[in-house]
Amino acid sequence: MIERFGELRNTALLVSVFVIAGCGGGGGGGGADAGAADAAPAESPVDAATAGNVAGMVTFTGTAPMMAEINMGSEASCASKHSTPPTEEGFVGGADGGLANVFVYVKEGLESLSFPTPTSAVVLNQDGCMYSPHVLGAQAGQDITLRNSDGILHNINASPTENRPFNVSQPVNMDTNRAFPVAEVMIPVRCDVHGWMTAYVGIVDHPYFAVSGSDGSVSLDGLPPGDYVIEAWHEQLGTMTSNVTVTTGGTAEISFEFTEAMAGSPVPMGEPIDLLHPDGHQVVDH
Amino acid sequence: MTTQAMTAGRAPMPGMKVYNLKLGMWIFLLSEVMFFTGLIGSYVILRFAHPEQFTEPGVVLNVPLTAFNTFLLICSSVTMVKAYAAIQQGDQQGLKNWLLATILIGASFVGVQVYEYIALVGEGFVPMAEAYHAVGRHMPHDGPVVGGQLYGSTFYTMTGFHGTHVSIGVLCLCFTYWRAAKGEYSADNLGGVEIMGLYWHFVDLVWIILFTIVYLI
Amino acid sequence: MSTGEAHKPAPYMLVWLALFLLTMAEVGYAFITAIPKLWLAIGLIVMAFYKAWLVAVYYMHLKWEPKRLWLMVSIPIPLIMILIFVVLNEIF
Amino acid sequence: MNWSWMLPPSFSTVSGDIDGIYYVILWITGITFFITEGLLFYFIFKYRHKEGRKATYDHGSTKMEIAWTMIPLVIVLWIGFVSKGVWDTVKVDVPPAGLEVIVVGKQFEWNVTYPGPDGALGTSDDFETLNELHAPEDQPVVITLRSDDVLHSFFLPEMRIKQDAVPGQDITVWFEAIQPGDYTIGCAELCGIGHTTMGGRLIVYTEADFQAWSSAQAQQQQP
Amino acid sequence: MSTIEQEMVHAAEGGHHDHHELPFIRKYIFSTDHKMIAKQFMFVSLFFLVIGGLLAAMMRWQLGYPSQPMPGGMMLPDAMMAPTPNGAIMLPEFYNSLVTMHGTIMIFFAIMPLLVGLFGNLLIPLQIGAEDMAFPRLNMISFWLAVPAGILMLASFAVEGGAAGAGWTSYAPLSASGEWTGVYLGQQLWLASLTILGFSSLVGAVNYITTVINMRAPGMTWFRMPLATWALFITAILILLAIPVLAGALIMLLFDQTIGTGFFRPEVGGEPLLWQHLFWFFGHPEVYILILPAMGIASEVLSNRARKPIFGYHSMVLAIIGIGFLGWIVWGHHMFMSGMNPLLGTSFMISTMAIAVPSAIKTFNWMATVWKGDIHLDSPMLYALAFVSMFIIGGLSGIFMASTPVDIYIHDTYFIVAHIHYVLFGGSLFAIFAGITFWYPKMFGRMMNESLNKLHFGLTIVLYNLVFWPMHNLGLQGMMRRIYDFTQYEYLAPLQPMNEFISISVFLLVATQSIYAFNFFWSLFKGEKASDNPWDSNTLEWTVPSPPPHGNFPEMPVVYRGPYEYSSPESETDFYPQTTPPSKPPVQDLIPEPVTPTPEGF
Repeated sequence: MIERFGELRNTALLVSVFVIAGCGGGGGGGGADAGAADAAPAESPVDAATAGNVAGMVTFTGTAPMMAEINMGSEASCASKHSTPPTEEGFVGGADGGLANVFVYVKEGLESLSFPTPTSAVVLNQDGCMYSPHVLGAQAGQDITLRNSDGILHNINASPTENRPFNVSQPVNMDTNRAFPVAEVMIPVRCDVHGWMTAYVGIVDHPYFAVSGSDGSVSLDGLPPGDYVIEAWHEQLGTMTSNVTVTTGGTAEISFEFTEAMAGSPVPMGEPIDLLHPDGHQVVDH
Repeated sequence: MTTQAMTAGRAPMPGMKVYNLKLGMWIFLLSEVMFFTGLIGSYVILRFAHPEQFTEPGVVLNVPLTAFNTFLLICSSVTMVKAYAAIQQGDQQGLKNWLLATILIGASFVGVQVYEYIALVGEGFVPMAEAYHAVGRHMPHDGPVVGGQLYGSTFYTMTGFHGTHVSIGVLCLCFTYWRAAKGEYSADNLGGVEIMGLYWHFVDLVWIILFTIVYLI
Repeated sequence: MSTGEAHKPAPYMLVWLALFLLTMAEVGYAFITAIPKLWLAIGLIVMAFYKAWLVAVYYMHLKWEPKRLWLMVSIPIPLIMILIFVVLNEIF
Repeated sequence: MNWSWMLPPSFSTVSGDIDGIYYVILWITGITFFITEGLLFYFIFKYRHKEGRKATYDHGSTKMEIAWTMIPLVIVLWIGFVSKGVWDTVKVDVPPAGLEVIVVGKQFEWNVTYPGPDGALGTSDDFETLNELHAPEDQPVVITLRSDDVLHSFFLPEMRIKQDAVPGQDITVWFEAIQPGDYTIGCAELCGIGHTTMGGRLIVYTEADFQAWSSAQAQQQQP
Repeated sequence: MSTIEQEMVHAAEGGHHDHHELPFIRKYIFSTDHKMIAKQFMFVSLFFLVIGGLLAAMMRWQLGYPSQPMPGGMMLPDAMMAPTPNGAIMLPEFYNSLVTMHGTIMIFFAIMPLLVGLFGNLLIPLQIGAEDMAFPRLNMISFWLAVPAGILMLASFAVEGGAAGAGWTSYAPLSASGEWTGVYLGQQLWLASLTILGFSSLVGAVNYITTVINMRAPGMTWFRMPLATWALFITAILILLAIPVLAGALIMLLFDQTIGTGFFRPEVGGEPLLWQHLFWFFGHPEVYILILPAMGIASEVLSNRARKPIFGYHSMVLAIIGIGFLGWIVWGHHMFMSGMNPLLGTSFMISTMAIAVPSAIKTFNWMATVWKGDIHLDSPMLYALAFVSMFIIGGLSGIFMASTPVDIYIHDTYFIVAHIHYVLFGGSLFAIFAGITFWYPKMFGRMMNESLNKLHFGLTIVLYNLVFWPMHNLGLQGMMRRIYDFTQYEYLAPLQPMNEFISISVFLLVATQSIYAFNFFWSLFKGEKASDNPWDSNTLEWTVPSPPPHGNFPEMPVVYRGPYEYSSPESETDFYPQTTPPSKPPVQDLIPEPVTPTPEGF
């Protein structure tokens, strides 16, 4: 549905192109999504002296699902890059119950502030026919460098619902820069040449987001004092939120405890993409 | 070509025994036939392929309203042909009156269709396949969804293109009326009125088929 | 001029009446649930095409046009039938 | 460079007939080609403009036209008649299956599902291979062809098999390999950016080897 | 008095008296003179012909030298090329766009407007003795609809995601969502552009048909019409009935793309095969739209340059009509492998085989026309003869694909690419060269340079065969079409040398065309002045000055005989114009009674 309205933007563009008979062709350049990032003032509105932090753990209780091995037989050059056979990354647990690849970000509490778009780019690397990182955060409008380190044909097919989708290919070692101007959690990214390659990109319009490490630890630094709603997103376990209060210079504790019971809850995304990709993003429960 | 006959003193080959404008309009209508064949044919095929996505008559679509609309279009056809008959007798006033009547009825047809669309969209009967959630006219709004995604797509495409044709027809009618008001037509110069009529009756004809196939079957 | 004064005035109002009545008949017929769907469809299509025929012949003056125009106008009919028939063949 | 008009070797029960028809047509068209082009050039040379020569005033001969209309008609209709037989064997009359598999095309890979030990598809012991179709020789392999996203075309050049995979449709394809070996699977319908990479391997075993392979796979892929 | 009627009178009263008073814009830009519109179509579509050729050359680079840096590739935007240390490599999505746009531009914006837009406009009124089209204003509109369509098509290269990349057939669902191709707006522009172009062709067709039916000069009975006009007439009918079906399909696909209707999207129950049926129901008549006028042109030139009546005029006409009809019942032979009901396959195979009949009639009649002729081997004749011999090859290779079992193997391989190019390039394009060269004096009042044309002909015919003949062999080796890098398949890798050979030939072939382009423009100013009838031709267009005045015929010509009375004993010269009164008084019924004037005006 939302997807459809996204498409309607194309219609608008199409019409505009009609009017100026092609001269507006360049209008395809995502112009419809401008205005998201333009409100950013020059410097960060946050006073570093008073800022506080949020830190904590993301944990999982219960029996972790087994991740199936990926058969890279059809892509020898990639298979050779992995000493041990790679497995799917839908669920990566760490030591003492830590849960990795969880996207944690400030959902509410920063509406009043606006932040400059970082000039540095974040990298989504394709190495050994795997995306690294598997879950990636970026700020709205920030450049995302899609990097092919394999030297074989990959295509990067991003299907957002709020932003303009794209599907580009990289036949050789190369970089391609793309940006999502509108905040959106999460944007699925896949490679159609290698059906197992999937990644998720979270776009928020402030710098307060993080992806939990293999031990499940996560921290958001330099938050202005105030009350926030923090959300944690996992591609198979769904989302959890918790409220925290950040005091001046203090560090607020958060902890997200995902449980087995939440497994299989639908991936919180605008459009169910599994309709066309049954093997795409589902719990592998054996 | 009369004019050429005058200058060259000879007439061209008889051809279709119908003057150019009328012949051209008929030929154009043939292509229109093929256009609507494409649309209606697709509807028929999709409906046969997915009967479950379509409903019994009157469940979702407002048949009484559109029956009235059909009646309107039939009336506009007869007024149009009356206008033509009038100018055949050289009756300028009659031509203008009947044309005006046709314009008004045609416009009201479009109006009714717009009203119908608004009502249908309100019930969730939309062309976007993924967004389709029509529950039927006599059902509570939380009732089960009837019909399927293709229903809206086909319905709006077919009736929409017919509506477009009617609207264009109304505009052309206004133009014809303007020229009639300037008294440019006469008993032996009525080509404009006749081809206008041909187009208008064709649109009526298409609606007769559409109404049956889309609303009643 | 091939139409008009050459013949007795055309029965425009009569045709209009016929069209009106047929429309009423169609609507009524379509809601008789007793009749199997197939017969409903056939009956409705027959009525619809008869109406279309009336419009074409009287309002569009085909009745008074030369035969060769009839010939030309009937060109698309076989094509329509070919297309529909073949593609339906897909489904069954 | 290979300028040959011969077809590369083929290894299925139907490929012989298909190639046969091809060679028949090749002969017919070849002969026609040389005759017509030869005559054309001969005429051009013989009747080129010479001073004082006037062309023959001739509006044609219905007899000759009927002749050179009917002869081609008979020939092509005969070709059509022969073709129908082979076409029916390949596409219409599907023999009882020696092995039943499901092949699903999706951007940009072929997923093959095998029935597993119980010989029935859709049961828990099914197992899969990616971009590889393993089959026994001398057994009709009956494939249910599907597509997940767009049109693909399942192409087995050495088996002379090609069939589009249409999303929303189950299409039955069958072939019977007559010789073990390592063959090609291709995609012959433009299916997007990675169309070119959508190749795979068809591996044909002897009956025994296939049993061994398949039970091994079934073991390996069981939870 | 109505505008159109004024135009009629203006034209009929010999518009040439005052046409120099027309302001520049009315004379050259928004002209309603069919000859000027024909020239406009010619220049625009020749421009698109060049574009299409360059696209093909780029495509061939990728095929000849798979994934090697393309010369000058660095100049192309990043959306098309992948930068590497030693140059830029073509991206697969750009290759798909090239495949799509080469086909689309060549078929819809080059060959079709050249055959129908140029020769239709130029020849129909002149050859039937009319002072202009039936609806000159509509004629102008038809051209000025085609232009924005072309601009939209080219503009799609500039938008994000690039130009359409689903093939010129744009099979759904690949074309129904950008998710599959990476092409979002470009595909929609493609659809929009073709819809507009379709309407343009439609308007033109209405005009042609009306003109031919109603405006033939006295004595120009149906069976005295030149074959070119006959072919264009049948072509117009095909356009009239086929294009609307395409338009409907295009619009439905456009809705699928933009507002999300479900016609061709299987995930909501749409039918991908429905698109193919609608497309090919248009598409096969389209194939004949692209070859029929070429046949007509070739017939004109062959008969004229062989100084001999066309062999079997009536059967030639019947063959044209027959092809026009058969074109409607064979479209399924494009879909043998598509999952269409295989029983349908057989019936479509039979109907397809039946096309051999009219094709055989035409081919053998052409050969019999030059037989015992007095062949003047000047450039139009050379092109026309090349048309015949190349059409023979294309026709014969068609039989392979018509036979369903053989098609299983060669469907969607380079064999079909070879076939379509033997028909479209070897057939249509050579006929276009013949036609342009033949009617150039009539259009511009000057002759094209003969020796340059012969040079161009010689190089083109050789290089052309070096390009497309080996494609048969590639197809037989199983190389599929529309493939970005065939070396990905090891069984195709050995074909690289042959592909390289083809690519080099293509580059030379494209370069060769500059000879014709130069000759074309050079002759505009420097070519020798042409007489009214440089080819000693019989048909009406040669009875008027070159170039003909506005209004064509100072007074309406009267036709006494068929168009191909060459070397007739009744005439002392070896030609016998249609308008020359017979030595003995004409049979009365050949000249029609003047019909009573019918009401005119709008």
